[in-house]
Amino acid sequence: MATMTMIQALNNAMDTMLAKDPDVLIFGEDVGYFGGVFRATDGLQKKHGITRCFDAPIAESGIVAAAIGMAAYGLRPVIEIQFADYIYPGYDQIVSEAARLRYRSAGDFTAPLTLRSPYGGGIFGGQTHSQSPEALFTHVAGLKTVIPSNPYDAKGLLISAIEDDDPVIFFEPKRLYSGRFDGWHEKPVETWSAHPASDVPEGYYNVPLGKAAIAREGQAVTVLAYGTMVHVALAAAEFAKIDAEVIDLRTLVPLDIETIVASVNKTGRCVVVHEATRTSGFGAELSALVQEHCFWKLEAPIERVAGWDTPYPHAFEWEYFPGPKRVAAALTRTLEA
Amino acid sequence: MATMTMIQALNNAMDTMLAKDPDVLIFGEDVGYFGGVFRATDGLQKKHGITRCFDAPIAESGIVAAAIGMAAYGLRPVIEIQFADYIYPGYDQIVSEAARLRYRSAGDFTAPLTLRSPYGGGIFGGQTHSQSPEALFTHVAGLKTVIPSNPYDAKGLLISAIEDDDPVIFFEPKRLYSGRFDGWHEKPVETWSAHPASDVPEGYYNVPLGKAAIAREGQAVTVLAYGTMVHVALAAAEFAKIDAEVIDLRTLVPLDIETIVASVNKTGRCVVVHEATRTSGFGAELSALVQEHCFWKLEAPIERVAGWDTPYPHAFEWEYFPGPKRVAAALTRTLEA
Amino acid sequence: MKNPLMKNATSLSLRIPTPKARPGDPADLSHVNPPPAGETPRPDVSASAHDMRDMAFKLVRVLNDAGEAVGPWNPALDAQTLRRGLRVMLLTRAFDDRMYRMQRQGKTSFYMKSTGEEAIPTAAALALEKDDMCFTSYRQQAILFARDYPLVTMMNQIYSNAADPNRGRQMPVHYSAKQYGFFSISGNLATQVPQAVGWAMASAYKKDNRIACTFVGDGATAEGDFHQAMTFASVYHAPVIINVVNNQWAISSFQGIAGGDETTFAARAIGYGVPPLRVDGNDFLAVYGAIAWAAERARTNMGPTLIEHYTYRVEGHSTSDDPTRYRPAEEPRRWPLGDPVERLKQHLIVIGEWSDARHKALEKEVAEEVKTAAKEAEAIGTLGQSRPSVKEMFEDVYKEQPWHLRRQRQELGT
Amino acid sequence: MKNPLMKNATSLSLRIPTPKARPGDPADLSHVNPPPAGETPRPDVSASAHDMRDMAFKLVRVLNDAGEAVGPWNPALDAQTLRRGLRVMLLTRAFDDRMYRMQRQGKTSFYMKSTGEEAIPTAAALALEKDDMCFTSYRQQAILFARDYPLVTMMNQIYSNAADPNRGRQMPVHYSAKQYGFFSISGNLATQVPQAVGWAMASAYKKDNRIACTFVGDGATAEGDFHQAMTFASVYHAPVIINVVNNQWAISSFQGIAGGDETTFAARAIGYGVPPLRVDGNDFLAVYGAIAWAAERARTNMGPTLIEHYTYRVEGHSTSDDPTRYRPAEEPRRWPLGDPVERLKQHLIVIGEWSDARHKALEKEVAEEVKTAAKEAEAIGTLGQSRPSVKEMFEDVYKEQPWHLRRQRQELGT
Ligand SMILES: Cc1ncc(C[n+]2csc(CCOP(=O)(O)OP(=O)(O)O)c2C)c(N)n1
Ligand SMILES: Cc1ncc(C[n+]2csc(CCOP(=O)(O)OP(=O)(O)O)c2C)c(N)n1
Ligand SMILES: [Mg+2]
Ligand SMILES: [Mg+2]
Repeated sequence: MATMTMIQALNNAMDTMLAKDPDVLIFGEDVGYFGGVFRATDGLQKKHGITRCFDAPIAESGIVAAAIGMAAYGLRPVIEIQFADYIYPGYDQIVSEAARLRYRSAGDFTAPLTLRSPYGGGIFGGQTHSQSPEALFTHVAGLKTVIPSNPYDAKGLLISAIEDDDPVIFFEPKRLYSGRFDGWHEKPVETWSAHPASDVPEGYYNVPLGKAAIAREGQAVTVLAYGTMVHVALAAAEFAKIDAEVIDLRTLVPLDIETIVASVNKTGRCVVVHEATRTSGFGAELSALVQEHCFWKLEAPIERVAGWDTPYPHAFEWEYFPGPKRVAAALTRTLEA
Repeated sequence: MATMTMIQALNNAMDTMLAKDPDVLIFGEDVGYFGGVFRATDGLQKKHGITRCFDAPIAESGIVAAAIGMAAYGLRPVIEIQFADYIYPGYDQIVSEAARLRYRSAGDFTAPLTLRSPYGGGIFGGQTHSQSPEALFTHVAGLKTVIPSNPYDAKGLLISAIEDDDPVIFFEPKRLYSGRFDGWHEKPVETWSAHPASDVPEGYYNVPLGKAAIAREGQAVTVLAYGTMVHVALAAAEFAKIDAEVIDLRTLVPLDIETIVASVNKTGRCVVVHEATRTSGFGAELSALVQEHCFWKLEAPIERVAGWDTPYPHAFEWEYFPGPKRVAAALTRTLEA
Repeated sequence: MKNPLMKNATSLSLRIPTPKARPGDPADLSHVNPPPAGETPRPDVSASAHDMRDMAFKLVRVLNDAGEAVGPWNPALDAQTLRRGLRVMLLTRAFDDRMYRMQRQGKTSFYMKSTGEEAIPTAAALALEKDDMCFTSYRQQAILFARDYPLVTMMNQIYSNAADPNRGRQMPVHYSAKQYGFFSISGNLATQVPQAVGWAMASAYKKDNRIACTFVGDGATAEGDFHQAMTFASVYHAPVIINVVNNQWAISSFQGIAGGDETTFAARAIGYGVPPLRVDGNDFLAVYGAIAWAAERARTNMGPTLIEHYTYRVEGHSTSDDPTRYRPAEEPRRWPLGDPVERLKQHLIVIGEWSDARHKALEKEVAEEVKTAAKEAEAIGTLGQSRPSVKEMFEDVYKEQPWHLRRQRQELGT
Repeated sequence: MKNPLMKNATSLSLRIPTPKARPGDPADLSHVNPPPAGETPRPDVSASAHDMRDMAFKLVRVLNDAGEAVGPWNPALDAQTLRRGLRVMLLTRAFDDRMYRMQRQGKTSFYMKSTGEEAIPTAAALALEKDDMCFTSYRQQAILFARDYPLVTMMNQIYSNAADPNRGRQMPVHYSAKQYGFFSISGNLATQVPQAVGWAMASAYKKDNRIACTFVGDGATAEGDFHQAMTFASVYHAPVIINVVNNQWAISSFQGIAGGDETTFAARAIGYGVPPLRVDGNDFLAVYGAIAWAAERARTNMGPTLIEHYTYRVEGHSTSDDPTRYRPAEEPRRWPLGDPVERLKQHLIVIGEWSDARHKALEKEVAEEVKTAAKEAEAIGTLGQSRPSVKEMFEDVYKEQPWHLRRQRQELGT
C-alpha cells in the first residue's frame, strides 16, 4: 500500500500494466519523454522503453485510428487525448470505427483500446480545457464510458479498462488529479492523503467496470454523480444537512442500474448531478431511467443539477460549475416537494 | 401552390433562397452537376450558376470549415453532408467552431450556416446509411437542431434555417423524401400528394424555428415525435385505437416546451418516440424535461420507444425500426399503467 | 513591391473545377498522356524518398501496346502466376456481373462492381504474402478471390443470409476475413488508411514481419484520415503500402474535385518524405512490380510507400447511380489505358502461354464457378429470404451483453 | 522478384523519432544548415506550382551575417517601414514580457509568448492590406500591434475584466478583432486553417479583393484540418496564404513528431499543386518578401501559397510548462538563425538608419507604452477583480436567448 494522488494512481496503473502485459503500449501528444501535460505518464518511457510510451503527432483522429489498427492486430493500446475538449477530431474514428468494429465484423476484428482523457472544469481552462463530453459517448453503442472519482478506483478501473476487450472511454476528472476538490473553491483543497481511497496497492488489482459504489449511505434522497461531482454531492449533503445517499456511478455505460433502482426505491427521491451542459447530458438518461424504473416510488420530481447550456466561460468558472450550494438547493427542493 | 414531395419541397426552398439572397450558396459532395445523391439540389447549379451550387471534396470537416469561413465573411452557406452517418469527420468543426464562434468572440464573428443531411433508416442502408445522430447535436450549446416531417414544413423550416443567424443542423428524414412512410413497411407507401402538407407555395414563406405542431389532437396520451416517427406515431394511434395527441416537435433545440407541457398536463401520460439509439438519445432529454415540468400530473411512467442500443443492422431493418406496433404497445402500456 | 493600385485593379473570382466533358459532349481524355511502357526508371528499393520525388510525375508501365513486357519494372513473372492473375480478374468480373444482376433482381439491396480496376487488387494480392493484412475500400474484392476466399461466403454476406459471416449486420460487399488477411470493410471512407498504419506499427512493435497494405479512392484522399495515415506512416516509418486508386471518379465528382487537376495523387507522398510511385493501374505487371517494390521496402524496415494507381471506373459507382447522368456514356470505352484483362490476356498470348480458346474456356469456367456458388448461396437464401437469428442483432455490440441490451432483446421478444 | 527467404530474414522494428538532444545533452543544432542569404532564386509571381517545387527545399533569406539585405527576395523597403517593423516587434516583446510576469503574479490564469518568432506576424501584417483577414494561432499577437489594435483592449481580454471584448468567455490571448482583420482565435488547433480558406473562397465568390492569411504551428499541421485546408485551397484556387510556423517545438514534442525529420513542411504544398516557399522566419525582410509574393499571387487570382517559416520557439510553450524539462536549456541561445529583433536592428544600423541609442530609446518607449496600457487595464481590473456581468455568461450562445437559457439564468439568480 502506498498513498497516492489520483494522477499517481493512474500513472501506477499504466506502469503496472506495461510491466504485466507486453501488448500494452501508450501513446499520445507529449506523453513520451515529457510524461504528459498532467504528468500521467511521467517516467514510463524511461522505465519501459521508447516503443512502449511515446509521443504522437497532434492528430487526435490519427491517434485513435492507429490505436484501432494496433488493437485489431492484437495489442492493447492506451491512448491519451490531451484534453477531452480535443477529442472531437477523433470522434469519427471512435464512433464509426472503434465502437462498431466487433459488431460489423461479427467478432472477426475487435478494438480493445483504452482512451484516457482529462475532463471537467475548475482550473480556469475556459471553454477549451474544461468540457465534459461524456454524453457524446454514452449515446454510442459499442463504447464503454468510465469515470473514476478517487485514486483507488482510478487505478483499479483503468486496469479493468485496459484489460477489457471492448473500447473504453476513460475520462479523468482533472480537478481531482492532485487533491480531493469538493466544489468549495474558496477553501483549501483537501489532500488525497487525508482520504482512505488514497491507499492504493502498488501491484495489480482491478475494480470491475459496470459497478457503482455507494459513496455515502443515506435515506432521504438519492444523488447520482460521478467524477468530481461525487465530492461536490457529499459536500452538498453535509452543507444542507441532508441524509442523502450518494451513488458514485464509476461506469456510465454499462450502467449499474440495480444499485440505482434499489436506492431510489428506498429514498423515493433523486437528484442527478453532472458538470456537462444540461440539455441532452447524461443526466437526462439517468432521469429518464429512474422514472421508468421507479415511477411509482417517486415522491418528488427528479432534479438535474448540471453545467449551464453555454460553453464553459473563463471568467465565470464558479458560476458555471455546479457547486455544493446549487446541489444543496436541489436536495432541499427535492425534499420539500 | 404546387404539390410537392419532401425532396421537391427542399429543392424548392433552396431554389427560392438562391434567387432571393445572393449571399446564399450551396456545396457538398455530389450536389453540383449531379444534384446530390438524393436529388435535393437537382437543377440548382444549372439554374443559378456553378459558383452558387457546387461539388466539394470528400471531406466533411473541410466542408463545414469552409462554410464557417464563408459565414464569418458574411455569406449564408448551405452545406450538404451526404448521409448523417458521415457527419462525424466534421464534428469538431461543428461543435468546437460553428457552435461557439458567436459566444467566444462575443458576436464579433458569427456562423450563420445551415447543414443539411439525410438521416434515419428504413432504406436498407445498414449501419452507415441509417443513423439518427440528433442527440449529438442537441447536447451542444450554440447549435439549433431542426427535423421536418412533411413537405410544407420542410420548405418553410429550411428557409428559416437559412435565414437564421445561428448555425442550424437540419436533418431530413430520408425515408420521407418521396412518400409519407408511416412504418407499415409491408404496405405500399402513401404518396405525398395524398397529404395536405404536400400543398407547398412556390414562393417564399417560412415556418418559424422553435415551434412544435400538433399533428393529431387527442386526450389520452401525448406522443412526442419528429421526422418519420410523427407518421409512425399517427399510425400507431390509429392501430391501437387510442386518442393520442401527437406532437411534431419540428425543432429540437430550441424546444417548444410550452406546447409539450400543455399537452402532457392535459393527458397525464407521455410516450417519446425516436429512431436513434435509446441510451442518451434525445428522448432521454424529453423524458427528463416532461417529468420535471409535469411530475404532479403524470399518471404513468413516460415511455421511450427508440432504436435499440446497437448499430443499425442491415438484415434486421424492421426489427430495429421502432414501427407502429412497438409504439402502439407503448401507448397501450402507458394507458394501462 | 506592394503596388497600391493593384488592390483595386483586380477583383477575385471563385474557380470551380469542371471535367472536360459532360453528358452530351464527346468524351475528352486528351489530358491522359501515358508515357511509353518501359520508360520510367526503377529506383533501388533503398532509394531515398527525396531522390524519388520525380516518380510522382511519371507512370510505371510494363505492358506495351504490342502486349510485350518491357523495361525495368517488369517483374518477370512465370506464366503460371500470370495465368493465375488473369483467372482472378476474370473471376472477379464474373462475380461482379452476377451479383450486380442479383441486385437488379431484388435479391439484395446493393452492389458495387470493380470493373476495369481488377488488376490493382489482383496483382497486389499476388505480390504480397498471404498473411499481410489488407485494409481496403469496397472495390478490392479481387484480393479475396486471389486468396481463395470462398465465393459462397462472399455471397452469403451480400445476401445477409443465415450463413452471412457478418451476421446480417453490414450492407453488401462489406467483407471481413481476418484469416485471409482482409480487414473488415467500413462504410466510412478512408478510415481504414490510418488503421492500416496502426496495424503496421503494431507489427513492427512486435518484431513481426507482416506488413499492411491499404487502398483508398481518389475522392476519399480528401478526408483527414488520409493525411493522418501519411503523417503517422512517415513519422514512425510504418511498414505499410498506401494505395490510392485513382479511377477518375468519386460517384459523380471527377478527380479534379479531389485536387487531381492540380497535381498527381502520388505527389502527396512528397510532402511527407514518403516515396511515391505512380502506376498504370490497368497494367497487371506494372502494379505487381510496384507493389513488390514497396513490399520489399516495407518488409526490410525502410518504411511506407504511396502508390497512385491510375485507372478508370468503368461502371457506375454502385447499383444506386447511373453514370450517364454525369459523364459521357462512351468515356469508359475511350479510356486510353485499355482494359486490364484484355492487356494481360494479350501479353500471355504474345509470350505463347495463352490462346483465345483457352481464354473463352476460362471465362466459362469462372462463370460456372460463380454460378455454382450462387446456387449454393441462394439455397441458403437471398436478402429477406433467410437471415441470422434476430437475437444476433443484440450480440457483438460488446463482448458480453450488458443488461440493457438483454432487456431490449426481451422487449423485442427474441 | 519475391524472395521467399526474405520474409524470415528480417524482423521489423518500430521507429520512434527523437530529437538530437535532451536536457543534460549539449544542444545539437547541426541539422540546421541555412544557405547563404541571397542565394535562393525568386520565381515570378505567376510561376507554375509545378516549376516551383524545389523552393520547398531551399530557404529564402535576405539579411546576411553582416546585416545587409541581399538577393532577389529583398523587398527593398524604405527605412520607415523597417523601423515600423522593429517597433512592432519590440512592442510585442515588451507586451509578452509584461503579461508573462502578470500571469506569474496571479493577475491572470495563462499567457503565451511569441519570443523569437515576432518577425513572422509583424512582416506579414505590414506586407498585407489592413483589411485582409488573418486567421491565426495564439502566437501571432504581433499582427494586432502592427495594426494598431489598442494594447489596453488586449490586456482587458487577458484579464477577462469588465472591458474584455470577449466578455470573459475565452482564456487569455484568444483575441478577436474583426475590424482589424483578425479572426477570433480558437483554442482548438488548426481549425482556423480551412476556415481561412472558406473566407477566401467567399471573398472570391463576392468578387472582393481581400485575401486571407492563416498561420498554423509545425505540430498542428498534423491535424486533418491542415489537409482539408490545402485540398480546398488547391481545388478552388482560394486567395489565401497558408503559413506554417515551424518553431521546432510543439509543447514538448520536437518537430520530428510532426514529420519534420522526413522532409520540410513547405514540401506539403507539392502534394496539392500549391506553390511552396520556405523562409528564414527570423529574417524580417525575407518574411516580408515571401508574404508580399504570395499576397500578390492570391490577389491576382492565382490562388494559394504555402509558406513554411523556419524559426525557433525561444520560450516555453506557455506559462504552463518549463522547457528545460524536455530540451537543453541553452538550445534557444544556440539557434543558428539568430534573433529577429537583433537582425533587423543590425540591418537598420548598417544602412545608417538606426543606432544603439535610438534602439535603447525605442525599447524604453515601448516598455512605457505597455506599462501605461497595463495601468489602464489594471485599473479596470485583473482576473477575478473585475469582470463582465454574470448574466453575460448566458448571452451570445444564440443571437436570441432561448427559454431554457433564460430559465437557467434565472436559476442562477442573475
Ligand atoms: C465519410 C464518408 N463520406 C461520404 C461517403 C459517401 N460516399 C461513398 S463512396 C463515395 C465516393 C468515393 O469515391 P472514391 O474515393 O474515388 O472511391 P471510388 O468509389 O471511386 O472507388 C462517397 C462520397 C462515405 N461513404 N463516407
Ligand atoms: C485539437 C487540439 N489538440 C491539442 C491541443 C493542445 N495543444 C495546445 S498547443 C499544442 C502544441 C502546438 O504546437 P505547434 O502547432 O507547433 O504550435 P506552437 O505552440 O509551437 O506555436 C497542443 C498539443 C489543442 N489546443 N487542440
Ligand atoms: Mg474514385
Ligand atoms: Mg511549434
